Amino acid sequence: MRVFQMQRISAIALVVFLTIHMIVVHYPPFHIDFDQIIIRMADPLWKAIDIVFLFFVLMHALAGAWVVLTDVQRFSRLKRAFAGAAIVIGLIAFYYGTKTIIAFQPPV
Amino acid sequence: MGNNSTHPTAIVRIQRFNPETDAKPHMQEFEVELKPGTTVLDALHEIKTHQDGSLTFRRSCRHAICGSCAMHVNGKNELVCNAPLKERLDRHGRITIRPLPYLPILKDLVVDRSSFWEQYLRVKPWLTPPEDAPEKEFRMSPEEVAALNNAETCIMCGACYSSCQIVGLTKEYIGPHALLKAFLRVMDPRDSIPGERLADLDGTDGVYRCRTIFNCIDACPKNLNPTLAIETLRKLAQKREAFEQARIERQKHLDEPIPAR
Amino acid sequence: MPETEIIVHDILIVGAGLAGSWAAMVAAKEGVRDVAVLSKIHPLRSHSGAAQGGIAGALNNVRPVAGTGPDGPLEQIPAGEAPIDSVDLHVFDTIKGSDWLGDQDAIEIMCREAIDVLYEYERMGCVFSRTPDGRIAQRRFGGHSTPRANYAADWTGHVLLHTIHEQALRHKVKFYSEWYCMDLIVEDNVCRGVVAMDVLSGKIYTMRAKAVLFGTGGYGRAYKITSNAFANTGDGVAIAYNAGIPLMDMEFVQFHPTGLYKHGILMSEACRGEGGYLLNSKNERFMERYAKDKMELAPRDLVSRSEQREIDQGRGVEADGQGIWLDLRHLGREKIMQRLPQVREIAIDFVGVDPIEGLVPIQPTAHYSMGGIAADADGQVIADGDGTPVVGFYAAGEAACISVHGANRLGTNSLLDASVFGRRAGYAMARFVQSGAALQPVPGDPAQRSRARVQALLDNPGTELVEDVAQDLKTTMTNNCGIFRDETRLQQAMQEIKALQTRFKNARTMDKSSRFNTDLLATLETDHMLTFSEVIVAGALARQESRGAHSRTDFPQRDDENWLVHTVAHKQDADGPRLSFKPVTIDYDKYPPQERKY
Amino acid sequence: MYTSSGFISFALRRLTGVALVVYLFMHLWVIGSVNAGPEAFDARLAFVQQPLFKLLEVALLAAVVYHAIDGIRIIVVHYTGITEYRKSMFYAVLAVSTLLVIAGGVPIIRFMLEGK
Ligand SMILES: Cc1cc2nc3c(=O)[nH]c(=O)nc-3n(C[C@H](O)[C@H](O)[C@H](O)COP(=O)(O)OP(=O)(O)OC[C@H]3O[C@@H](n4cnc5c(N)ncnc54)[C@H](O)[C@@H]3O)c2cc1C
Ligand code: HEM
Ligand code: SF4
Ligand code: F3S
Ligand code: FES
Repeated sequence: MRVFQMQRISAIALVVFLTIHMIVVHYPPFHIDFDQIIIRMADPLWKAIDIVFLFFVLMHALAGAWVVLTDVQRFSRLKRAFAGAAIVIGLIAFYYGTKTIIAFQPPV
Repeated sequence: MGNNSTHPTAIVRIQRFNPETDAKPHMQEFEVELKPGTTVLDALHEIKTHQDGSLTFRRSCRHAICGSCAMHVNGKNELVCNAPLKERLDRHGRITIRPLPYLPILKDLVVDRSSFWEQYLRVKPWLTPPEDAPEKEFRMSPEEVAALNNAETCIMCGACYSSCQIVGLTKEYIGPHALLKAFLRVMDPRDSIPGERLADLDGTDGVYRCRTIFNCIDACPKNLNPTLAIETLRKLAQKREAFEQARIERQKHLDEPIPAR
Repeated sequence: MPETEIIVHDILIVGAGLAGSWAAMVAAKEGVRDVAVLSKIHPLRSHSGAAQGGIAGALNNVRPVAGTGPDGPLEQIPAGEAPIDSVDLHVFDTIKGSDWLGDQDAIEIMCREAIDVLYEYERMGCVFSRTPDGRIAQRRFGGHSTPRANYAADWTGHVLLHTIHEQALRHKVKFYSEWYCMDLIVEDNVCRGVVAMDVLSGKIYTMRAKAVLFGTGGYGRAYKITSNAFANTGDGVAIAYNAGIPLMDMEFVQFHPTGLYKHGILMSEACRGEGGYLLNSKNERFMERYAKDKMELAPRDLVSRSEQREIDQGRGVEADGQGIWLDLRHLGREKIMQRLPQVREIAIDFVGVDPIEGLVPIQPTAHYSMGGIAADADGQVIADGDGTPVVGFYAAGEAACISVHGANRLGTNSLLDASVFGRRAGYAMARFVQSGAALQPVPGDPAQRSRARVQALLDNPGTELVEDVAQDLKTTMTNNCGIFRDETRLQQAMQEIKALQTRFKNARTMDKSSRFNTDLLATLETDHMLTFSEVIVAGALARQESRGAHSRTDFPQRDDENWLVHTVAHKQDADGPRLSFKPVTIDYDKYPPQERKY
Repeated sequence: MYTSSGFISFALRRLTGVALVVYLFMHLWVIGSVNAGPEAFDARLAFVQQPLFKLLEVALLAAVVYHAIDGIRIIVVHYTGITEYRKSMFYAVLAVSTLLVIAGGVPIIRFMLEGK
């Protein structure tokens, strides 16, 4: 099924993106503030990378959540509803996240 | 068999439950003599025939071929008929026997395997041979036969099925035993509906429901490997058309001798 | 218990081994829509699945390599080259194996249809081992003059049973799994159905059908050392006998030469087929003394007797001198791993010996019941020595005595017997039902009788344990009605059985519940064993000769003049069975009786 | 309950997966405050940079690391069909994850203890 493939492909993508993300963003583990982040985020390449990352992580997370829920027999009848919900949440989160990424503008 | 022999004894802890009379399962301890060569099944038999006839369990062949006697011994699923009692005792000379987990208990160590058999039926366990059969046998190479070995000796004991936590979560999952059976049929050059089978297995209850927990391999008394079969089916499901085509090609030569190499 | 509940089917089959499943599958395939099978254990647990070695059939796929003699290594017969095997040869081997007690017409049918049945198995998905060019692989087996045991490694019975069960499911046969048949309803020589208990609920039902088949398997459990499963308690045989159906040739019980020491679990004959040796405590291949030509590959009865002689003469092995060594070491790791993997596992699990490195202790083990419910080659059960049919009642497999094995069965012939005659019975029943057989009325309430029987057993406050009675029966059967028999021992066996029948009346069933009461089943099974054991002993007492598996030390010769007959046992109310005798079907021109020498 | 290395690995993988999903949405919410301007952003960021949250960050790191490495194990099994080494692979996953978590965790804790 597609969900399985989505899960596996996004997992492989995450290996790359998450590693970069962890190293660059969460390390060095100093105090982070807006100014530091904004410098990196000004670069359109970083914006692009982050948007792709966001896409995969949402795909992986929502597919994963769907899998966890539908593994429970009691919820199996809600399979489709959950899938719908996942898509909606995914779209909203992706929109919101992308907006955020774009919103990082260096102070004028 | 003398009762005053010098053999040490083993303490057998058994989970008892009769849904008609008991509110919930409880543990009961029995003591049996530990003679050389005693199996866990021998111990159960000794208890049943001489101590408490109401102790209920399934068994028949007593040499690991009929699949009746799978139980949960010291936290693991296995056949009790070929399990040496001595090797199953802990430091205090105790062994704990429970029914197969994740299945409804009918009485004591007897579980309801209905879902197990339903899933078995669901994969259409029978071979569907091509329309026109040859006069004699279909020809299969020894290699083609060897490829089926991983599934051929499955005795449908349920040890794998009831060790899988996904089965514990949902009985809609086809389960390792039935997927192994499906693998047997899909891989058999004589089967003419591998495409249909793969399509059936492709759903959310099929090969993709397996979370690669591996308990099924550990539990299998026949040393079979359902996980590998499931991974194989997953890959075949993705190139279903090509596989089907190859099968059609192969079946054109089913009544011809395998060429010598 | 609740009032009568009645279940109706067109065809009802008791027993889901090869015999029962074939019959059901064929009948369903022939278009009988309502075919049901009941089995006291799940169908796939049936003992047919334990068969290891192979199934006979003259397919002519392999031969000994030219110039290496009859025992040389095997190769596939190249396309177009002359066959070495034939149906006639198979027939002859079987007749000779049977010590001329087998009915030759039935044997001929079995050997002829073997080929068809084997190809049908193959086409239904049975995964046989293969020759390099893709044909079904064959090996040698005791008493067969050519390699004609068709096999799937050493789990032949397993693959056959699973294949046929799957095909029965495919043809929509209904299975009642874990239902215990308790009684057969026959009146005026017409079968009307059975009475059976749903083991889970303990409820007892009358099950009506136009045709009933018994494929309930063998009765090796009446012996202490046996290769048979716990389930092989000969229920069907006893139930039929109690319903007035005669049993035939019950005194012929086969002992297999290679049961695992103390356990009785079978080390397949393939061990010897693949070239294993038997050694006594002096490390001699003692078969030299008993069957110079065939050595270890002589038929089972002969090898078992030879072993017993060695044991009796003090050349046995193990602490109590009751064992014999099976030596497989010279076959080498590769051959053992490839051809005998299961055998190796069993030896390691139960006696802690890896046959690749060590000697495996074995002893003769009660293995196969040649006798059973008398039936013709269509599985039609007969009511008397004249062949009067019991309308609507069929039997096949080990429970039946169609008499293809006579006084001694050849290895691999019984899977064949169960398959061929199960299949034929399936066709016969389909014909019977489709030619307009009607559901026959059931007189009274037969289930009530069974309910009363169960209630009486449960209420019995007795002081005996059922298991002790059963154990004593097995001991006396082994000691006094085993490999070697004589008047004194048999008389003693008879007395002890009578005493045990009395003791049984005072035996207590410990579990009093109705739900899944396996203790109650054990009591019923013991009752059944006490019933047919008496018939075995009565037959053995009467038959004053030695033939096949029946070996009387006081009558060591075969006596064709007086005893070339089948023993037919009818139930009488008191005093054990009434015996009559029935001639053997022999084609004196083609297969006249000869001395049986190997 | 059927405990086994297979079950433990699965349970951990699933638990960490779910925890990560929860974290992901929190994370989005925190970062999202940039839309409301730098002040709001810094406020929320400060909130999640209290010592307690730094400890949680170690937990987060452990979760990500374990989940990722075990996930890779599962993917490797899928593509290679190697099942014989299932147990050793699981222990290797635990070992590697522990090492990585220590390597990444120590600086965080040091930072937390020493303040900024
Ligand atoms: C260890 C071993 C190895 C063997 N190896 C070979 C071999 O290599 N080659 C060969 O040809 N033969 C072999 N045999 C013999 C052969 O397996 C059997 O003779 C044959 O399988 C019998 O088949 P069946 O269908 O008659 O009975 P079974 O397979 O025994 O089936 C009996 C059926 O009857 C049912 N039943 C019995 N009583 C009742 C009741 N009261 N109510 C409901 N159901 C009941 C049982 O549940 C079961 O389903 C071997 C036998 C043994 C013991
Ligand atoms: C490098 C990073 C990651 C890798 C390699 C990875 C790998 C995997 C794999 C292979 C699975 C499938 C398990 C299965 O099918 O049984 C999975 C499941 C899952 N993942 Fe990840 N993952 C990663 C990061 C994440 C992240 C960041 C999240 C959360 C936001 C996450 C959430 C989940 C969830 C919820 C599941 C489902 C859990 C389950 O089925 O048990 N994963 N992951
Ligand atoms: S795969 Fe193994 S454990 Fe599972 S049912 Fe078959 S024999 Fe039993
Ligand atoms: S235990 Fe279950 S999840 Fe898969 S690997 Fe085996 S079927
Ligand atoms: S009793 Fe048959 S498998 Fe254990």
